[in-house]
Amino acid sequence: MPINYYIILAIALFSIGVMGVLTRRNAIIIFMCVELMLNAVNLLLVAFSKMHYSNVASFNPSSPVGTEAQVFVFFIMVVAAAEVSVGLAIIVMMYRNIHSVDVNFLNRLKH
Amino acid sequence: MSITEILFWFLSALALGAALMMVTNKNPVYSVLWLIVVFFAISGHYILLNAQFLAIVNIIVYAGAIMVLFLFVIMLMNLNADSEPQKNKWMKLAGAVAGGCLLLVFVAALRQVEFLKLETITPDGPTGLIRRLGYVLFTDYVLPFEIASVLFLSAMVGAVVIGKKGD
Amino acid sequence: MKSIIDLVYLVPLFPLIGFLINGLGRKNLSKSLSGMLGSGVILASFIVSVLLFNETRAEGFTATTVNLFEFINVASLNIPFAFQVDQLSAIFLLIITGVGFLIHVYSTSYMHEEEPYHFARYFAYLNLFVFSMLLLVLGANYLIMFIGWEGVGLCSYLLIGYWFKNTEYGNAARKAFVMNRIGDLGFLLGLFFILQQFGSLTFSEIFPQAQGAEVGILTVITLLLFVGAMGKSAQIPLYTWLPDAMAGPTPVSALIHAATMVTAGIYMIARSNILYTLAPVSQTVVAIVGLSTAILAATIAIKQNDIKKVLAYSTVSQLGYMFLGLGVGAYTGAVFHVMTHAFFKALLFLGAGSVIHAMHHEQDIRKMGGLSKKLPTTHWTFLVGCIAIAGIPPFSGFFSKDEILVNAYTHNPILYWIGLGGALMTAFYMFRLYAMTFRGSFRGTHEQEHHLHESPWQMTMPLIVLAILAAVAGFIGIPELFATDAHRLEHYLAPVFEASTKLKDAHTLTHSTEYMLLGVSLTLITISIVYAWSRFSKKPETNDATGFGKVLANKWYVDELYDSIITKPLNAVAAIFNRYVEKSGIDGVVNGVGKSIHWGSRQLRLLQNGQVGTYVLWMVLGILFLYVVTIFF
Amino acid sequence: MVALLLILIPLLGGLAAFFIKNESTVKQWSLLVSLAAFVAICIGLANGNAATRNFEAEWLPMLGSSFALQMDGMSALLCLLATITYPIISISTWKNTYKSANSFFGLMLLAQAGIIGVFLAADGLLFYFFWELALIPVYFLCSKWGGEKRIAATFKFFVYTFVGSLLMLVGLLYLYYQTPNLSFSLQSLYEVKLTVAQQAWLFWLFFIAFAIKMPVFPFHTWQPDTYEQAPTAVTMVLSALMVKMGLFAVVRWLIPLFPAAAIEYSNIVIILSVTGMVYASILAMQQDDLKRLIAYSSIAHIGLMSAALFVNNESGLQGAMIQFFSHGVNVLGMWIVVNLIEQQFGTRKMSELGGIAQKAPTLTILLVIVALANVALPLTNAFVGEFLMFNGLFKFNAWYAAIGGLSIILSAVYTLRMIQKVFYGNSNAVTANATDIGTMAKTGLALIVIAIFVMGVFPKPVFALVNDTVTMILGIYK
Amino acid sequence: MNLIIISAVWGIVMMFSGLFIKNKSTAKTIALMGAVALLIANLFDLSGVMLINTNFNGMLLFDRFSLVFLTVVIIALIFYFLLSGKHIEEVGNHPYEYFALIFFIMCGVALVAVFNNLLILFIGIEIISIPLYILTGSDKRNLKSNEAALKYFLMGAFSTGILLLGIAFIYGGTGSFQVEKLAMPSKDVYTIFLASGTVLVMIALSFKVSAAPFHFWTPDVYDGAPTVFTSFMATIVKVALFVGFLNLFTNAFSVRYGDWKLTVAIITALTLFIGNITAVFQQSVKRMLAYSSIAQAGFMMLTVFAINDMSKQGMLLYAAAYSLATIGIFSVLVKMKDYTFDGFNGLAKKEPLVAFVLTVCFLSLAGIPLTAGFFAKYFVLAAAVKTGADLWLVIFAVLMAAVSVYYYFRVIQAMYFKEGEPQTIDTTPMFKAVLIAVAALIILLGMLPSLLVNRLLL
Repeated sequence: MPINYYIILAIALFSIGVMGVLTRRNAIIIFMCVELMLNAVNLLLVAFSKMHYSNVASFNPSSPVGTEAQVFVFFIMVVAAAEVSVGLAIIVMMYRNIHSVDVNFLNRLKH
Repeated sequence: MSITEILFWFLSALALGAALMMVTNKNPVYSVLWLIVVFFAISGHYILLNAQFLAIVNIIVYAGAIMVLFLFVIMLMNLNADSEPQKNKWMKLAGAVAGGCLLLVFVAALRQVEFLKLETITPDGPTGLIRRLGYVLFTDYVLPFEIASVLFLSAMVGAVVIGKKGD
Repeated sequence: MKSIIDLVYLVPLFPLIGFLINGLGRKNLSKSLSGMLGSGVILASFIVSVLLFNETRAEGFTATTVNLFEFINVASLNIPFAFQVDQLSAIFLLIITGVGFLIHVYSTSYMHEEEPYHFARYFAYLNLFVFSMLLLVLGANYLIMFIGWEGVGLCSYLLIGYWFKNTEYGNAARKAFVMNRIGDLGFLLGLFFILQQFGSLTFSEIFPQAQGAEVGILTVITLLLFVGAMGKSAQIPLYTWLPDAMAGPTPVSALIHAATMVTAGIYMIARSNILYTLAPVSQTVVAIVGLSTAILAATIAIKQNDIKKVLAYSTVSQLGYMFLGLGVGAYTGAVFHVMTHAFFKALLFLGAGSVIHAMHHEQDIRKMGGLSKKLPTTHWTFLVGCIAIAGIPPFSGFFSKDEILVNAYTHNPILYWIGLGGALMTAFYMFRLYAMTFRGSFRGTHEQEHHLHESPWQMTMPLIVLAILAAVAGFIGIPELFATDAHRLEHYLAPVFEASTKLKDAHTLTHSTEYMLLGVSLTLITISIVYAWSRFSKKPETNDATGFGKVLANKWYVDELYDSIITKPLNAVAAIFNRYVEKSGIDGVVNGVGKSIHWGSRQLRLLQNGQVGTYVLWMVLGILFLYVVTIFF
Repeated sequence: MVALLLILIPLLGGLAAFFIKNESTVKQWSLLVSLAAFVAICIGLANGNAATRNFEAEWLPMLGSSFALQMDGMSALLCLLATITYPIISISTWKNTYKSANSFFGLMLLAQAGIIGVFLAADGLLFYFFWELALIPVYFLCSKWGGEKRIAATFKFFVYTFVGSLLMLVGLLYLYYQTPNLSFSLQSLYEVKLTVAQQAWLFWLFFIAFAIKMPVFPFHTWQPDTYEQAPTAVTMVLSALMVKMGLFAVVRWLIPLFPAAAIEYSNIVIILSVTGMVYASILAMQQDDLKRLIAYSSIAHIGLMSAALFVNNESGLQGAMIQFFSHGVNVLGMWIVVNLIEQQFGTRKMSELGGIAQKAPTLTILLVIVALANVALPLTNAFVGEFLMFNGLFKFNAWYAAIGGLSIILSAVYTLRMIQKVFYGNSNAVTANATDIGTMAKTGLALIVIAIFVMGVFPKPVFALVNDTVTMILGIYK
Repeated sequence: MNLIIISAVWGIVMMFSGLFIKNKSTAKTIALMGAVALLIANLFDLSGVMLINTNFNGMLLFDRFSLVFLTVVIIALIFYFLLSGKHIEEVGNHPYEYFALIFFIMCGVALVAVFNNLLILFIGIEIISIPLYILTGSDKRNLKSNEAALKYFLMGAFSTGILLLGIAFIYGGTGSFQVEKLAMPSKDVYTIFLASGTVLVMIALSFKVSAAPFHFWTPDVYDGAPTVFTSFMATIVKVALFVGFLNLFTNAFSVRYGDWKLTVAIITALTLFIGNITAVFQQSVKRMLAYSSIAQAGFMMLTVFAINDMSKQGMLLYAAAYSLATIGIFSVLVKMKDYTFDGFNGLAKKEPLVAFVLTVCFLSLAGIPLTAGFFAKYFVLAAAVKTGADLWLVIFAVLMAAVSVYYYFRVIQAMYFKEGEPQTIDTTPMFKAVLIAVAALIILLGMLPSLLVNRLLL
């Protein structure tokens, strides 16, 4: 499997996430799209990890190369989780005040 | 076409399709569910890429915990398909085009690599094993690991400050 | 060598002291004191001048330079504050201090109505003028000359505007100053050319080099200097200030606008004679301008009714003759005419002043008439002046004008005949003036008639002295035709004009031609005088002029012409500059930058429309743009 | 040491002034301080050796900049001007009253410190520092105590000059990196070897800064507005001293740094300057406000000076130097008169004034003398300078001198118009109760008149003083 | 390292104090003690003394620059607490928690300053960002605050995605997250990954430091957030992120300078342009300061553009000058009811001292000599000029600096030259004393920047 397939897949997912952020008005969906972007990055990292491993695998099959990317993915998940908790809290707070999660209503602050 | 390849194409199609469904679906609950599908597809890819531990974590943390949280909030707010008014048509179009262009530009930039026939992926290796990961995490990456606790603490405090009712 | 020459600085110093005392102490000095002081210092200068003059007459006297101190000294440019004493400056010294003294004395009486404060101011100005004029003629280089040159212009301005409450007078003063300044600019540029060409402004260094210089450059230099002379000596096209300058007190007109300051241009050209001699084109220009001015001013004078205006145009006209003389190379003639003119024109002005004084500041000759009985001294002296200026022998005007005209004839007979035409007009208008003022019957009010009386001795004494001088001064330049020791003045001045004389082709007229010319001119002048006398004694011209006469009475509308081609356009241009170029144009651009920033700010902040979607879209576009720029460029 | 004193005296004096609450005390204090500065410059002039005059201390070694002050002839002359100007301003505006006088005089003295600093700095960064420091107090002075439209006008002035000086800063920085030893010292900057192309654009960066300050046409539009709106005492500082900063800087920081460019572009600069002379003179004829009139007249004079600085001959440079001083003195005299008029009649409009001469003869006479110096009549100080400058300009190009010479005529036109409209004629309702000049102001004006004549007749000491600077500049051209 | 630990610990201390101490106003005091503790800890760091011996496996790099910078930041923090501590307590019901969050942010700040691994950078940024989302929204009843928090959060999360994509690409190119290894792609064909990653990381960091065209969140968030916290994030947080930015590009990517120089130049120019121009038309001082912070970011971007020794010095000085001045201004602003320019009319008459200090602060922001702001600008411009190329950018920058004078001076004009009924500001002698100290420090640095810059040399 050539690595660039994965790269393209990841980028495609990322772009779909971006598209979602751009086209939706619901704050939660937008947030979900961001999560999709993060996952795309995770996939990309793992693919790269594999790529770098493959570069050395032929002469050193037990090489640690690539492990750190997976650790990084692990941390991304951690951060994402923290972010989700705070993000959802903010969204809920917003919802409590204006009974909507439509980002288009966020226009008191402008110019 | 080997089994891996078949799996790859299947999972990719699934991921992309589900992602698109998620973005386009009007009902937030369905979106969440489609997103979970994407996560599962990605976990599948992880396995293909020899990242078994991550695959599991992804399902547990993401598809499990995080998405449930989302779902919970959506249920709480009682959002449904009709509650979200559509964005301005032009904005939507612009958004879609911009996202598409992003894809295009990235692919165009990375295409030069494609023709060089990057190495195919070796089927297996020790990289993604939990043992290896655990070792690295608690040796080289112990510092960020510890520091992540600060992150969690602050997120926790934050959630309390923001979420606490009555003030 | 310690001689009187070294004390030359005393000559301008006395008037300067007079100026300072009168100027600073103007509040504390009594009228008689400041009058005495003002006159006394000029007398002192006169005495020194006479001594100097004696020195210059000595055999073998050469021009002497007296260095006082360093003025401007910057490596390549060294201009000392120095005086030069030679025959030319000596003779001017005599004229200035001599006539000046008489006029000061005259003024003490003429101005006695003024308050002490203004009286002292008047004498301060007058002394300052004499000081400047002395600097002008004593300067050993063009810069000192220029200092005096501008100084006299200033004093002229101050004295014309002496009665500052009157806006008309103020305007006249400004006009005089500005027109003088136009000339001064030319003069200044001339100085720069001289500096460039000769590397010095000192006469004694420039003139010896002159013959080596290119004719073209000399022509430019001399023309520019002549522009200066036009302004100062009221020649076409810068003559219009002089008639207006009659706004000043009459003694001032006599001193500044007749006897001395206006002759500064003649002095300057006479001083630079070698340069002009070497630049024939300039000489021709000088001659033509001089002659045209002489004729033009004479025509205007015919129709003027203001006693001082007539004299003013007459002055312009006479100055024209002097320039004609200079233009045809008759430097001595010009200087000679300066001298005689100083006498008779000062006489005429003072006489006019006496009349005006008697008439209680009435200047219109249509309202005079028959004054000969009431003002006998004034009348007789005025008549002497008229005869002198008309050119009847043996009065001084005859000799000096004759010398110029004869020289013009040798140069080009046409000049002579035109000049003669001017002389006829001179005789005509002078006797028109005389007749309308002194002959016939009195046309003024009863009150004026009641108060008519001869002026006090302070005023008549100068008149008498000047009348004598006007009558006899001609003999010092008497032509060979009449005497054996002819041309004494020319011999005296010869060293000054030596270089020029050498270059000139010496063709003199035969005596028979001279007699012929003399006969013709005398006949015509006499006819003209008799006609004017008889006509205006009997039937004075009391109505406003009509037809062509009106054009003359309105001075050929030259003032109006200047107003419409220079003053008004300039003001319009200034207004346009002020309104459009400055405010809308340059400042508009400056403010426009500010405004466009403001405008840009208003527009740019609309980007910040409050919508997260838009923000993210912009961000994505930014990412796209930057990514493309980075990767593909 | 003297150089340091010259800056410190007004600086500390100014700071102290902020704490003096009593108005008359603070006036006396500021006069005292400015006199002390005058004494200092006298010491400097009397004692020509470099050790006494100059000063150097470590300041920012890592930036290659030191607190270096250097007083050559030109600096000394301008410092003298700055220290003479201040006491005269104090004396002649003694009767003016100000709200919060302590700040006013404090800021005035601070501005003096800045201006003197500009004249003395021998280090690029320090120069820039003072350049700006002179501006800030003036900004506050104008905005706080000025006329009706002061805020906008002053702000325009401030931003305008600030833009210029920032451009200069860029140039200075670039230059700094070209020095072999990475130093801002004047010496190092002079030694930089630049290509012609580099000189070209650096020249313009610097020149624009200076041109705005001077100001040279077409960068002048801030000036009439600012002069009009500023309190007159500040206008005096602005026109007598601050515009000299631009001219000074051309001599000290522009021509020696970029001689090739200075020669190359002298034509353009001179054309601009000459255009400005005539243009400003024409505009001056149109003005009704006395301050605007003098402002335009000042622009015309400055035009001549800036042209003379670029003619690349001794006559022009010497003339410009002496004119630095003369113009400062003369324009100061003009402002004093304007101030007296404004204080007494509450208006500066010529159309509303008239006939003052009847009631105030002494004032009139003094004004006439100053005005005549302004039109450069011989035996006044300005004549010497203008004569030399025109001569220099003439050597450069006769036509420029001829065209620029028109301003000689025009200056007479507008100056005399002013005298006539304000002083001559009959008095009207506004001027009916005019009183003559007071003793203090008379003293101030008399000092100026004395200076006018002394320098007009004996300019030699000034020539001697600035000779070293002129020689240096001409040496650089070669 | 001491600093990281102490700040994390003090955050927890603050949390627990909240549990046991009911008196709201004690929070400030404890926080101040914490800040002083941080300062001491940092001084220990500077002198090489470690309170706790940790092996951080090359994850952190304590260079002189970062440590000195942290000292500056902590001093700014102390001033911030002294001047605005009282107002932090008044924002909502959780004073101790706010302080705790601030200390957590300080931990993130320290991480961002000393990171040597992209992971640390990422976590550091997140530790800064997440509490900031909360602080922004801490005025829960205020819809503006809510809105700001949500906007900030959504866009912040989006930029996190970009950052991670960039990091992933960089990893793809080099196979490492260690800063020192990021310069060389492990294979030539991977160069494109590295280049893509670099630009994406640059974009994400630009977002964090509010550089255009990724600045859009800034005005809204700064405007909507409670003013005390705006003060905090506009100063300490922003400069910290800048130092991270600068460190990353100096230590990692400077060898590939040619690849991204143009990009950063474009960002810089755009930032300067948008920040300065848009600020001109603002009517509210708070919002103007938000745009001004964008504009100032433009100047700080010049240090990234230049990447040389001067740019570090410049960054340090800029951080100090900008933080001090902005904290000073905000500390007064927070006491005012009317945030418009007219609200400042006539302030000088009523509060001459406050007006004077504000003037000094604004002059410093405008970069007028004799204030620290001048040398800050001077250094960054010098850094940019030193590169010897792209002088257009420098000239553009100074022109924009001139524009900035316009809006800064509007406040000065209002205070001194305009008449008006000034608002009452309740000030204590303590407050005034600290304000004077701020002004004095600004002026001192304006005369002798070497006092600070020389700390970089050992």
